[in-house]
Amino acid sequence: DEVTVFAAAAMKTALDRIAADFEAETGHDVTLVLAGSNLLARQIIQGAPADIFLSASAEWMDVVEAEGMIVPGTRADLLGNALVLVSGNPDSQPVRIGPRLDLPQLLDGGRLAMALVDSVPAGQYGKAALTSLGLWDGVADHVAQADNVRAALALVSTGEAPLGVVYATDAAADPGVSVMGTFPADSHPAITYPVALLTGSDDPADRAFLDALSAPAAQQVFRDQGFTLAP
Amino acid sequence: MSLSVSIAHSLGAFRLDVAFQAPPGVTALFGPSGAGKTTVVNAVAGLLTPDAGRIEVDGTILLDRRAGIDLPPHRRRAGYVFQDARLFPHLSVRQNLLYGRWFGRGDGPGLAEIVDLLGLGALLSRRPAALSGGEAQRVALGRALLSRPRLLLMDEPMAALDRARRSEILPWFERLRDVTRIPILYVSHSAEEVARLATTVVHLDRGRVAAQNLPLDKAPGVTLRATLRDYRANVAHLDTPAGPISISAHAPPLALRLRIDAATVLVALSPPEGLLGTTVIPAVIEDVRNDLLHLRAGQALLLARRPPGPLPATGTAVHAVLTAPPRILPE
Amino acid sequence: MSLSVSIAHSLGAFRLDVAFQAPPGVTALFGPSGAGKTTVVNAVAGLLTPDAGRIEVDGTILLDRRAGIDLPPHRRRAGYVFQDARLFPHLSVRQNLLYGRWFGRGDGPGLAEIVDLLGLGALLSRRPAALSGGEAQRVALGRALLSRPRLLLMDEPMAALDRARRSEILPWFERLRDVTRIPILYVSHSAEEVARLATTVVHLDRGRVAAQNLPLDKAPGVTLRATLRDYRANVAHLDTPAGPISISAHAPPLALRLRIDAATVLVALSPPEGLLGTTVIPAVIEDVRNDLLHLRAGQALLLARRPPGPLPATGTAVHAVLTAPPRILPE
Amino acid sequence: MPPDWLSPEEWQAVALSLKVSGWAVLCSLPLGVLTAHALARWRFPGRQALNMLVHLPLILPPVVTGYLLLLAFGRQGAIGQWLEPLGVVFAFRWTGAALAAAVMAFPLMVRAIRLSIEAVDPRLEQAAATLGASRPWVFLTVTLPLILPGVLAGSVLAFAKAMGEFGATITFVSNIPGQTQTLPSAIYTRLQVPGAEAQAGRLVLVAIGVSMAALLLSEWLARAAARRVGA
Amino acid sequence: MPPDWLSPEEWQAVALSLKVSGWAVLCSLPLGVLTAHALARWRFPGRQALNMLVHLPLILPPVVTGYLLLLAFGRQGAIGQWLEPLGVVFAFRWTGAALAAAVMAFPLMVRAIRLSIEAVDPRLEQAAATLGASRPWVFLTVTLPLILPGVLAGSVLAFAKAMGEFGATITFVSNIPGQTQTLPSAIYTRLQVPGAEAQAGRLVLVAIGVSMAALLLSEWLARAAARRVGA
Ligand SMILES: Nc1ncnc2c1ncn2[C@@H]1O[C@H](COP(=O)(O)OP(=O)(O)OP(=O)(O)O)[C@@H](O)[C@H]1O
Ligand SMILES: Nc1ncnc2c1ncn2[C@@H]1O[C@H](COP(=O)(O)OP(=O)(O)OP(=O)(O)O)[C@@H](O)[C@H]1O
Ligand code: MOO
Ligand SMILES: [Mg+2]
Ligand SMILES: [Mg+2]
Repeated sequence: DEVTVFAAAAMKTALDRIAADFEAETGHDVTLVLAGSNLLARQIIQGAPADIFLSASAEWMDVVEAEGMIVPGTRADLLGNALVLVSGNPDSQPVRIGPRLDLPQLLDGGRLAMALVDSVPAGQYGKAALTSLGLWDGVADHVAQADNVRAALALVSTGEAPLGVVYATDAAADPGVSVMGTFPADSHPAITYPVALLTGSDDPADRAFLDALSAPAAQQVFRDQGFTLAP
Repeated sequence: MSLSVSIAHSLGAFRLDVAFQAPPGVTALFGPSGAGKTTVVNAVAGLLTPDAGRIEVDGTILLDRRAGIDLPPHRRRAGYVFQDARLFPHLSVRQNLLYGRWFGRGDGPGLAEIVDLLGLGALLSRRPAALSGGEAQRVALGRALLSRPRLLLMDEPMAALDRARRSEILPWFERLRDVTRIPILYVSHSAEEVARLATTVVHLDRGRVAAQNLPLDKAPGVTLRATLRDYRANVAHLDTPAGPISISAHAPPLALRLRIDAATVLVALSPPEGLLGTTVIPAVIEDVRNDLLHLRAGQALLLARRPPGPLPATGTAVHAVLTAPPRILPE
Repeated sequence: MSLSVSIAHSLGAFRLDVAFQAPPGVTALFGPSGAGKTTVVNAVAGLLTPDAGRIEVDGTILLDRRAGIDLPPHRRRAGYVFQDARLFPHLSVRQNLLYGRWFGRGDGPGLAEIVDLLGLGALLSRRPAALSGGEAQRVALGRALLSRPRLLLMDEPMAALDRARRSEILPWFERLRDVTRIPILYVSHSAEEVARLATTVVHLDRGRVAAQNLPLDKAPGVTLRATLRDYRANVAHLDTPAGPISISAHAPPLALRLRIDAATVLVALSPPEGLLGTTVIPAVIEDVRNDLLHLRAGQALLLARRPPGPLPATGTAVHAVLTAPPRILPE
Repeated sequence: MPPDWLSPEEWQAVALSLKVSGWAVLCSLPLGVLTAHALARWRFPGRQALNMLVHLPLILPPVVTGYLLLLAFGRQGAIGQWLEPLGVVFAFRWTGAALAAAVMAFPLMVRAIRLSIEAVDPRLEQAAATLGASRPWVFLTVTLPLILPGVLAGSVLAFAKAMGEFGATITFVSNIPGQTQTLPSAIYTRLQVPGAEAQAGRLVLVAIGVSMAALLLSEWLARAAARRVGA
Repeated sequence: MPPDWLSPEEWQAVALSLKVSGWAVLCSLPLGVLTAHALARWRFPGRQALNMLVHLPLILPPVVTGYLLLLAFGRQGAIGQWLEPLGVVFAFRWTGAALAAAVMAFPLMVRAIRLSIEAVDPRLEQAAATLGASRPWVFLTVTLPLILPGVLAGSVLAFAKAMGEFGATITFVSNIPGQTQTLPSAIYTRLQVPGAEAQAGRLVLVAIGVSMAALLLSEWLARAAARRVGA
């Protein structure tokens, strides 16, 4: 049987592996459709042939749920993530991220790369964290907003921006940047990756893959990529 | 078949306002550069819709502004040879020639005949860009003829042709005129061409018809009506208001107008004798105007060029010597 | 100043291989459609690089394939009047006329003079699209003349002009030829134009020079050398190999060649008397060929058209009557 | 190029992009020629509105165009709901990708063709009319052959654009491997996860190669057409 | 249109887009004309390579173009590092947005101009040469005036594309309100969050309005130029 998974693009590496294992085990076919969560959510609402939605933001899962397109009781927070401060300079010293962090001095006139702070989840979390730490006002004018985390990361790894705020998972995978510190988990709303089965997709294969996503083997793959497991 | 044109049109400061009838045969549009000849021809072809007027060919109304009739060009069946050749650059000479055939009906000359007449044999597979100016114009001529039009429009079709080619094509036009009897509107600057071809001459000047059916060319001369008295041994003996005139002809001429150019008339004080191939007509000097002698001969007036040197007084009896046979004009 | 051309070039199956010298004055390129006239002119202008050859104007080498010299068109200073007018559509008539001035050096006629000569006054602010065929050609003519060239190339410059305009412009060309002494290469189909203008005639046929400096036009006739014996009261008395001939002239003619067209020669058996404005020359019928009578007159040969009717035997003494004054050709 | 240079999924994306772009160009060409002719030669009310409509996909951010397509041609869309009973479905199908590519490429195609039409000497069309050709015949036998270089230029521009089109496509038909994952979507997906840049680079090379071939072919055809006219 | 119909930040985005697109077109126009002329009329080795290079931004997904721009013109980029000491900085500046827009619009501009050049009758250029005009003069006094409609068409196409360009711009210079946040970035941002569609719609209308004005202006200018030639 076919399982079509609409998933946030950043999860590609992990999902590729999990899907391959699942196919080998069950003989089902898994199709991974990867794009921005907002885009996928809108398409699901417009009738896209998706069985499972794995979103990088609770907000967009809420929208899908509000449209009544989620099989009740199947939504769960699958994963979590952490927010880190990265630098393009390999020799940069680790810092403690807290209210006393002198970000402007670290930036030294450069830009702080983030995802879009009002619309893309990673940016929203980052802004929330900086705000709660009282750092936002000091850097607001120096933020360069990319349209997604990867683009923000690219700004740092190409040396365009000295520092960036990105997910731990992305930072870990990019050899061009080094992590200077992790934002305290309580400085921003919990970063969650909700998953749900979509209405009209209630066949056994779909449920099997949904279950496989939270099976220990899959969890190990996610952990290898730097995700935390949802509480 | 005949063509009747009556149109008015404004182009910038230029005002065209002409009306004329073109009987079967060749109607020459004659006049100085900028007189409006091309504009008239365009209106007949339907490429220009005049501000007002009416155009009719042989009972078919092509245009009647008042009645709201304006036949599109492709339904007028007017074969048009343009002042510039306007060949289709993407088609070979052969395809250009046959273009009108895709749409044309009716009878007409065949490709082989036209190719032969216009000497296009070696050019058939060429593109227009590889033709000389005269070659291009000949192809344009052939293309129009092959489209089997019910009306031919020719805007200086032979200006780019050399004399040899012209004199080859002229007789063929004459035949076309006499055989097919489709009206031909012919713009030309060559008095010779017009004299030979035209049944009717419409003189245009600054957008008006200055004269119609008047002397054929700007070269001075007169036209006489003539009646055939006798035809023997290839010589036609004609009676004219100026007296009897004999001309050689391959067949008894049916046409009954003679054109005598002033340039072909000499004036002799005594009857000249032994002048081979001339016709001598007794006359009286009536006037000298514009370098021309006006001679009264019988009931007719003849014109001769003013000779250099002193002239006899008006009233002197002289002899008009026609140094070339008069041309026969179609009626 | 003079022009020397010697080029070979292939265009498809057409092979051009010509060499000629053009002395100061007007060199007419004469020949049937497709003979290669435009190709030669293009090569001189630099618009076409011939496969081989050499072109030189007055000591300046424009082209020498062997030496690798090929002056670009804009450095040849060859004023070119094209077979098609090729006016710049985005410029007004005035701007077209003055175009060459932006680059031209040297002296030459002024705008006012050219506008006047060519009757362009009313057209100056028009766009080329609003001109008639003849008007456009006149502007092209003016544009080339105003570019102050050291060499004029004219490809049928007057084909689109009416007779009146032509005869207005011709004398001006004559003056241009006589006054400026820049070489003019002149392509024309009009024997009359060529006869009047040309210093040298180069006959082209199928890509070769068929003849140079030979009789000026296809109209049969002869050319006689003449010497001025006397000039009085606007009449020039000339000695020619055919005997004395008098012609009227506004000034003592310097040129010493006379052109006598066969069409202007009548044959009389007895000396005609009282024929006003004619010249009578005693002659002997020598031959009848191609509808032409060959007449021996003094040491010269004259040609006359064969009159209709029976002819006297060859050897008969007759009188050649020149019905029009011979034309004076420039030497 | 060894076949395992790209994964089967990637080869699929290449093949799909070729199919999508090819059909997009082929199907929109007649409409493009007609529109260009109308804009160049006809005078009718609403001409400027049509002109605007044609240019719209150029002006709008591609995502907006994609979203509008989704709203119009989605299964629940204003037009889509009427087409679905007829068996014509665009949403989340390769046909939709072709539609998106065609729409995005349309302004380029129309402009190129329109410029060519405006350059055709109307006196040649007049000559054809006097020889008996009605308007459609004049167009077919004179105008069309003379604008061939422009039609070619328009087609190759449109093809190149279709090969590169991403924003509208992923928004309209999502990013379903084997069905709607075109070459640009595949490249995008690989750019979203760390470490896949090399893979993305390979796909970029393939994209360049394909379009280069199309470009060379069109130049060659245009030259052949010009030779036919010029000599 | 009341001034509070859009927020000040949005008005800024509109103004910035106009500035960016205007400069992008103005500055790339001379190079566009030159390139078009070279492609249309010159024969030189590497002509096809140049042709390909010009088309590249069309073929590549915009994100890739943006990334390549970053690598080339970034502060540490291959070209950027040489320009920085000269005071020419693109990164995070509106100039960078203009560069991205110019690059993305370049193929459209060049194609339109090239088609016009190819339609110019070379016999007119020959006539100019015989009247003493050297190659550059022929170009300036004959070719250029005759291709004005094509230059206009190319400019308006390029302007429209620049107004709509998003992917390459945000990747290259990111999204800094007031400095690099163009209209499409603003629209994109608003499409990322649920419920801001109305706001995005308003911005879309502004984008359409601006481009419509540009389009009408160009049509009017082209008609004026044609009138000059035609009558
Ligand atoms: N590209 C070409 N390929 C083959 N033949 C060509 C090409 N261009 C010209 N020709 C031939 O070259 C010959 C010379 O052409 P050219 O234009 O010089 O003639 P022309 O003497 O000026 O004739 P016209 O009086 O008709 O203008 C013609 O026979 C023509 O058919
Ligand atoms: N668009 C226009 N605006 C103003 N005047 C025009 C326009 N088009 C043509 N004319 C004028 O109309 C007159 C008639 O032009 P037309 O082409 O009919 O002349 P023609 O008799 O064919 O001359 P030619 O023998 O030189 O070809 C000319 O004086 C010309 O200047
Ligand atoms: O118009 Mo785009 O920027 O290729 O999706
Ligand atoms: Mg005319
Ligand atoms: Mg010629």
